Amino acid sequence: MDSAMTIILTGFDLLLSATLLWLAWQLLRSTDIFKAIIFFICFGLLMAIAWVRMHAPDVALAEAAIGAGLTGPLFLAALRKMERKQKKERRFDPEEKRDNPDKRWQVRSREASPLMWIVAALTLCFAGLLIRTVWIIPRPLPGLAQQTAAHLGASGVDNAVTAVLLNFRGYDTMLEVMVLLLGAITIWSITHAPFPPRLPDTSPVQKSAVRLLLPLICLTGGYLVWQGAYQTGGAFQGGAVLSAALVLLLISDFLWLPDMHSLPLRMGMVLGPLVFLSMAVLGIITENALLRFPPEQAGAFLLFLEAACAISIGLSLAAFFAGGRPASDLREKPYQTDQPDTEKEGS
Amino acid sequence: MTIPEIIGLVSIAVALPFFLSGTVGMLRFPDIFTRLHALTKADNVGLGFLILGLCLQANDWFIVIKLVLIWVLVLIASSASCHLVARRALMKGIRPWTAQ
Amino acid sequence: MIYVGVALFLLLTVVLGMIRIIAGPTVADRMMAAQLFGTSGLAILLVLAQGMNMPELIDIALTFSLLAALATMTFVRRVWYEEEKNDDS
Amino acid sequence: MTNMLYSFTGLILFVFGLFALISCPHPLRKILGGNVMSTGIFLFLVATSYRTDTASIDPVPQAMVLTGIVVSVSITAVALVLATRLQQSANRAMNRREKKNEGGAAEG
Repeated sequence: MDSAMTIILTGFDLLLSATLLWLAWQLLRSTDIFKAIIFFICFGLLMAIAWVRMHAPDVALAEAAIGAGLTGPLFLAALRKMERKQKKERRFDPEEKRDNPDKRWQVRSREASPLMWIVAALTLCFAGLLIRTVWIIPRPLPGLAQQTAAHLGASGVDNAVTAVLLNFRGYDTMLEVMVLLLGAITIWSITHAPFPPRLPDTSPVQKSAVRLLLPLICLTGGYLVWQGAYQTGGAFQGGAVLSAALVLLLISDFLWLPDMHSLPLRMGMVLGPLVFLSMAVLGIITENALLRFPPEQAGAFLLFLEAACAISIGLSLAAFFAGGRPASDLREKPYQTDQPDTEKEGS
Repeated sequence: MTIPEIIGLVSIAVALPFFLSGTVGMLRFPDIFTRLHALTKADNVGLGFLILGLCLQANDWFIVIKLVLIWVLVLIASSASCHLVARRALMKGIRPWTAQ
Repeated sequence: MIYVGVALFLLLTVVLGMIRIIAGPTVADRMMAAQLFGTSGLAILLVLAQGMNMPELIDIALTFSLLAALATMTFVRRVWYEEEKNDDS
Repeated sequence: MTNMLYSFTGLILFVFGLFALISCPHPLRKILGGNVMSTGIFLFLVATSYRTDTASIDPVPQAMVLTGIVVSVSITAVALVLATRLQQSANRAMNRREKKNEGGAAEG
């Protein structure tokens, strides 16, 4: 019975890793970029299952929400922004109509063929070196499992991953929230969002589906944040689920959304880093060290911190999807040097 | 094994052909509309039987509620997105396949 | 053990379905195949939750089910909107 | 066994991603390659620290990977916006050039 279980599990692992590798190869070598994006979405789905097999449910949850959920739409939206211009460009050249949209890129890659072979050989050598290095690592590797388990009581939460993230290595997480904010600031300063064109034929089915899903998504996001203290979950997963709600709102073109002022958005995005920083400073005052919490109230502190982080993570990820500063935020007309060439939809 | 557990296993076994037929239909059916039909068989009936089976094995009401919620959510998501795809396909002028 | 076998079977159907992503022919077919994988992956997670005795996987499946519509809706609303895109792109 | 399998999978994913990052000319595919690369590293990190007994699984690599996933999605988003802007301005310049050529042809 037990050996049969091992055999089936090994078969599962083998099939899963072979499929992952095959998918990665397909997504990098397939001729069509849309196909590659679809492969990437499937890759994210299967990665979540691989994390489960590694007994890392927290990572699997983050991968399910971010890798399988959000990154695919990010790529799809970017693809559309790129392709629209290419299609317009093709109008000047009716001969090319049947060609692949990314033909330009294909041709250049074929020209660079000898160089490609050199790069491939170098990469293979590198891969061999890496595999050899991994092979000679002395096993079993030392780990921090015992130390983490020993200090779990002082951290204020029961989930070891959350304890490591927010208490033991709070610096990392603080800087990470800053990175998210920085990413959002970068995007907002690069471009303003070509705000969702109000497509003429929004289906009523979609609207009611979004209306049904939205409260449930928000509820689940909050539940995941709350649950992070003692089981799988936490600020990142909850935040990612919350951002999915915003992305759903963005893609179904609810009318009030583009007119919303960005001030609440900014406040929400800054909330997480701000709370984190003030907690850090509070730690200096009360405990004489940056980011240290009194063990008795640590649970409450961490929950507060997680809630704030989840809000700002959700808003930042949604800002990533929107891909720019909200247009309603601009005092004057958007920057228009060579607008005549671009197509303005819906206006 | 108790009777609910056996019924649960049978229900999971019933679910598997639906998943298989979803995939086979995806591969064998001639056009996008019929493929949507195959897809929803796996989504609705297959997952429904699977979740029924798992509910019978579960020993916690909270888990049962979550499982049923998952099924309802998948129903909403799959019906809405299949509707959108079919609608857009019709608008783009893709003709439904007929026997001729 | 039965559950892991069921999960293996579901994974096999996922791998089979990938032929549709390669074959196309329209972009929508590929997207719908990806959606089918979402459902199958969710089923794999649920079965593994029972088989590996990890009830927290049900939360992951819940997240999957919440986000199932996201990619397809983005696709329909954003990518597949243009008329006259050569369908076998 | 399982950890070796998955850590080598992670390594090979990393190499695939690296190769794509160098060799693919399309910006979107470069970004996809970077994503595959980072996923490979994550898989390698977690798989190498994986133990068969569930009690002694190390949470530190998992927390690091969790951080890494969020950082990589922000990098992806910024890279996508940059690539889109690049593509749009390149297309615009190309359109202008072709228009000029057409105009010249019509006059001449």
